[in-house]
Amino acid sequence: MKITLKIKRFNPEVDKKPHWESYTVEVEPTDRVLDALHEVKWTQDGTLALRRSCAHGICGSDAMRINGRNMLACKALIKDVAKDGVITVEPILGLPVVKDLIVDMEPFFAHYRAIMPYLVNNDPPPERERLQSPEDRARYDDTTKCILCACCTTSCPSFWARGEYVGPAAIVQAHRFIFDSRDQAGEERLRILSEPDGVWRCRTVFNCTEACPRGIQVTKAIGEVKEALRTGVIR
Amino acid sequence: MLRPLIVSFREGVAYRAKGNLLWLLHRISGLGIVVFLGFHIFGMSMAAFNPALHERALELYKTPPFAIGELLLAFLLIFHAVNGTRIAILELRPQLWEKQELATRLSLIITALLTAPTLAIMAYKSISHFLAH
Amino acid sequence: MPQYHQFDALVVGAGGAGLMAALHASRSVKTAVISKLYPTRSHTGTAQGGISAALGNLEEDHWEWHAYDTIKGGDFLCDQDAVEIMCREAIDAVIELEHMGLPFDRTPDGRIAQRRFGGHTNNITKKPVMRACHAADRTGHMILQTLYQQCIKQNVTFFDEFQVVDVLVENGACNGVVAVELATGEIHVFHSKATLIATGGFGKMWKVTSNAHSLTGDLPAALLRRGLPLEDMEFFQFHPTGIYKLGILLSEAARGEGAVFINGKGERFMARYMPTLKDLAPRDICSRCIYQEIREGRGIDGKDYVYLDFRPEVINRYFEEDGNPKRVDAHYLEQKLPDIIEFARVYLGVDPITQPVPIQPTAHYAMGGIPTTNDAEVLADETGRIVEGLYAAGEVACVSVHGANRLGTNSLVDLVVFGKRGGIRMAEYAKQASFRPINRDAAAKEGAAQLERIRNSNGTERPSAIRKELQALMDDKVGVYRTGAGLEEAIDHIRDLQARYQRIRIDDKGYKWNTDLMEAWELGNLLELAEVTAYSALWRQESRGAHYREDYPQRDDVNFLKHSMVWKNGRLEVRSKPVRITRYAPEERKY
Amino acid sequence: MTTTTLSQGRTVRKIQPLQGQARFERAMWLFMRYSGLALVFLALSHFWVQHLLIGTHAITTAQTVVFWGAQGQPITLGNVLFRSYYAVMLVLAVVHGINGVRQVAYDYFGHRPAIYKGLMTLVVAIATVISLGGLLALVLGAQASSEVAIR
Ligand SMILES: Cc1cc2nc3c(=O)[nH]c(=O)nc-3n(C[C@H](O)[C@H](O)[C@H](O)COP(=O)(O)OP(=O)(O)OC[C@H]3O[C@@H](n4cnc5c(N)ncnc54)[C@H](O)[C@@H]3O)c2cc1C
Ligand code: HEM
Ligand code: SF4
Ligand code: F3S
Ligand code: FES
Repeated sequence: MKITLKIKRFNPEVDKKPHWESYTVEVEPTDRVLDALHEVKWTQDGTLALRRSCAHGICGSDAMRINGRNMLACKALIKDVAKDGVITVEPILGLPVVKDLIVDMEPFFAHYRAIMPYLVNNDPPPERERLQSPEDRARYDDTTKCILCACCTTSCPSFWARGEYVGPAAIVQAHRFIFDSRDQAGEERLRILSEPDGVWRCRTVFNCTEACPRGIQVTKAIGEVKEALRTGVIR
Repeated sequence: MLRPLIVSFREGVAYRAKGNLLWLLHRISGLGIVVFLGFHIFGMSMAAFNPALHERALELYKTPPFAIGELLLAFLLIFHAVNGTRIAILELRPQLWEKQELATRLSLIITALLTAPTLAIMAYKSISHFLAH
Repeated sequence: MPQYHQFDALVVGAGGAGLMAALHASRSVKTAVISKLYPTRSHTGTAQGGISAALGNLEEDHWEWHAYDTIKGGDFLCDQDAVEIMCREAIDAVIELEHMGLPFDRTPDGRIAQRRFGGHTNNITKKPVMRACHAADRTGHMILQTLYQQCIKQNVTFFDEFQVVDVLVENGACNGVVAVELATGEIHVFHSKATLIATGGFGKMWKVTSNAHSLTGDLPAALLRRGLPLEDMEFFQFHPTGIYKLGILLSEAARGEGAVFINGKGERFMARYMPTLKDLAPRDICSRCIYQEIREGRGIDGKDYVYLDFRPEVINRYFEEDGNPKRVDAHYLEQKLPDIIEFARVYLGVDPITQPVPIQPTAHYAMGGIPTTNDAEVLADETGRIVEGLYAAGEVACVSVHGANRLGTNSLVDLVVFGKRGGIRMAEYAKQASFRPINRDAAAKEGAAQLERIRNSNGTERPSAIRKELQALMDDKVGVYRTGAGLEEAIDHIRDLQARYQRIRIDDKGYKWNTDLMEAWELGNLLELAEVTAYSALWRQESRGAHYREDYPQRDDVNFLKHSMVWKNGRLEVRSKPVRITRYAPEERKY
Repeated sequence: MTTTTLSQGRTVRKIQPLQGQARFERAMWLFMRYSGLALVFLALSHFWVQHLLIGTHAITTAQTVVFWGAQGQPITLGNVLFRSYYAVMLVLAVVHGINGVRQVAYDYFGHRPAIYKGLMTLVVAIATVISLGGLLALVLGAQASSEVAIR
């Protein structure tokens, strides 16, 4: 089928402002939007810049706004998004656009690093594995799936309003450790997250949950962190 | 400096999800009510401190533009109350987080159900007032 | 002006191997990691099924069994001392990962959960053994995340989205690399005492592949240009279960949990070929059996694919037939294989819980690569001479622990074991060595020249067209089945493509985030590696592991129980290197 | 952090109470939810009584003064309850509103501390004056009230 891709383009070496450009490409309905973008890049306009790697929704490179909402281009099928044969593609919102669909991810990763995204356990490690019950393991399973694609954070109006807000992705990562029974720094992470730019800036908007390509219950995870802060108990 | 404002109002509104529109409306309604409340308390307290001023304010309230503003206020207040209740309940009752779609739909329905008769009665009262004078 | 950096140790590539090396090296020397992708985007994150170690958490197991399985799986081309190191150290490596926080699935008593995987057996009963430690079907994701987390904790220095275009190898020693900063297009010279290459696979020369767009073999090609050899390039694994047409991998873990292959006649055909291991036979064998079925007209509807069936009722029926007491249900499968079930749903619109999934073999893993010692030191030739200050680990390296065919889960083991050994070794070296002088400007100029040539090339050929042609050619002629005539044709065709590559033209002449340019440059690397792959395949006149020659269908231990090493100095040259054998004598490979 | 293990294999841990700004943010967050829930009843009932039962057009200054005025009115239970109802609503709504404005201002001007602080000082000052006036009117009434009532 023939579709039209409307892409928001910006070349820092030429343009002052972003502008829209349209391309018509021949694709299969079951193709990914990423395939369509490649078709443009490889046969019509090589200057189109985007990040991508795995092409099946695992590496988290190609978050972008497709028809006005955040998705991974490699996980959005043409047949699901092409309305009247038109697909609009824009960079994700709230991070500085560097070129075309590429944004500067550094502020996003700075928030990630800020919440101590690593296991802290100061006891001397045992000879074999640390034991963990399947129930304790299941407690934080959902948030281990995060691929740091930024779909969630850049769909959050609270983040658009204030880029210093740590954002849902960082909270998801914090959740992964706070509720890991092997970890000992949950309290410190919770303290960081209770600062003005922490979890309290989450307005329970749910855009993040809708945007997460990994199906993580992001708002729920944030809510659980708030609950731990509210009740003083990590459970 | 205004970039965050621009992003959340111009581009954010275009973001295709329900949540951010509700957020924006909740924010606008909250601020709207704050502004109204300021004038309202001030005006009412004038009944005690400066009745003449209070009387002038009441006259003003009875003009058509204010009647329309009042309708808007009613909607904003009801929306803010219902939506705020949804947020508060969801956040205080973790078990319900998975039911957010339903909660959103319910709160919109309740808002509509409460707003419709309220606006109707208020509009009726205003119109009959204007007809009588 | 190029930018200049100096580090004792440099790691190129931030996948499992690179991060493991960086973690260990940075404990004692000043270390930096350079990666063209943001580290968590590395392809290690896509690894699904598991990482094997003879922990024996669920049933009896020994690292010696693991070693034997690996060697047999590799069709006796593995260097056995290296395999023994790997399988022995795998146990500690997995425990180390757990201590770093890796969220493995757990047994009811809280230990690391393990599952079956192709080719991993109890050496006494010959039955599949539970050896693959896993975190659902996202083991690689968890390894990558965990290692990156630890790097953050340890404050390792990262140069993210810097693409290495040249390795400074001179007079038998390596002094660092030249990289381009993708965001600006600026050239950076990294001067180091020790450099470790961990840039992963290069499967993008095939069309149907499980490999990422970024796996283009930049560094092996750079070494080739610098006059260094590559080992065992003819051995490239085709994984039997790629999603039909797309090549996206459905992990062997599916079969570990009981899934079976079904042909057009509804038969579980693997039982016919491999009566003991059946569907859990090693990958090379399964891939060939699938093609055999297809050739004999038993593909689904006579087409070029078969089914992977993991509907619970089907699994349970065959469990019962095999006398396995285990039973599964939909919930259990969703728990154990959530991601691959989702892949089938998203990309095929097929729900594996209620429908069989169309699959076809997919180009998956490079057994060959940069030849190294057991301490990840890069070899300069077949005699064991090493390149001073240069190391390699992970998929890009060839130790060789995988021989002619890698067993499932053994790559992740390889990454962490040899990544760690390499990291420690390079740090030891860097501590006592001093910086060798380099000519920064010349180095930068040479690196930049490669890119400038492409930027300014004013031909008519589109790189994408050449890439497409290469990929189709490789699928066709250098795939699961190979013939001498086909390989010769392939080499001619690749050389033709290389000639056309000299006349390309790109659209983007800019500097900032010029992905057009970088893709074109990467294509050059793929062309070099494709040529080398086809050439070594032509040289090896036998069938062994993943390399199957229809004109030489037998394994030939007399003439070919040896590794190939290819050089490209002007023209291609193959030499050979003996296989190191310790205690497992080559025998016929039956399952 | 103290650790206890529950019987179903789940680990539960207690954390130390928060301090400083973190503690304040948590308190305000909780206050917004609880005051909001209270305001649903207070504000909506007030609104409906005033606008639906009475109607804006029926309100006169005289009535208001009679309604609110302190002098010349008996101190009855009803009177006290009704005044408390308004006092509580007024305090909750004003604090809720100010904190709401604080959050909005912080979102957009948080990265400009000078503007943010200036803005908040202004808002708090205005709100304090107005609501103190409101409370005063509510609790004390005023001299003028009886005169108007008589007229
Ligand atoms: C779909 C799939 C599933 C798999 N499942 C399993 C499994 O279950 N068990 C198992 O054991 N193995 C599995 N494997 C194999 C295994 O995952 C890989 O072999 C392994 O992850 C490779 O890791 P690596 O560290 O060597 O390289 P990668 O993880 O591929 O990392 C390569 C790194 O090099 C960098 N790089 C590349 N080129 C350059 C350059 N020019 N300049 C700078 N940086 C560069 C990249 O940015 C990246 O950081 C699977 C593979 C695939 C594709
Ligand atoms: C009627 C019942 C009310 C309920 C249930 C309610 C509920 C809430 C809740 C839960 C919030 C927090 C939202 C968040 O942090 O995301 C909020 C915010 C707010 N409320 Fe209310 N509220 C009510 C009445 C009022 C009144 C009367 C005012 C005016 C004085 C008001 C002004 C605000 C403001 C300004 C905000 C901040 C908006 C923002 O941060 O975007 N609310 N309300
Ligand atoms: S939580 Fe989901 S959307 Fe957010 S970064 Fe992680 S994977 Fe992406
Ligand atoms: S969209 Fe934002 S406001 Fe909270 S629920 Fe998600 S983080
Ligand atoms: S390309 Fe990897 S997530 Fe889309």
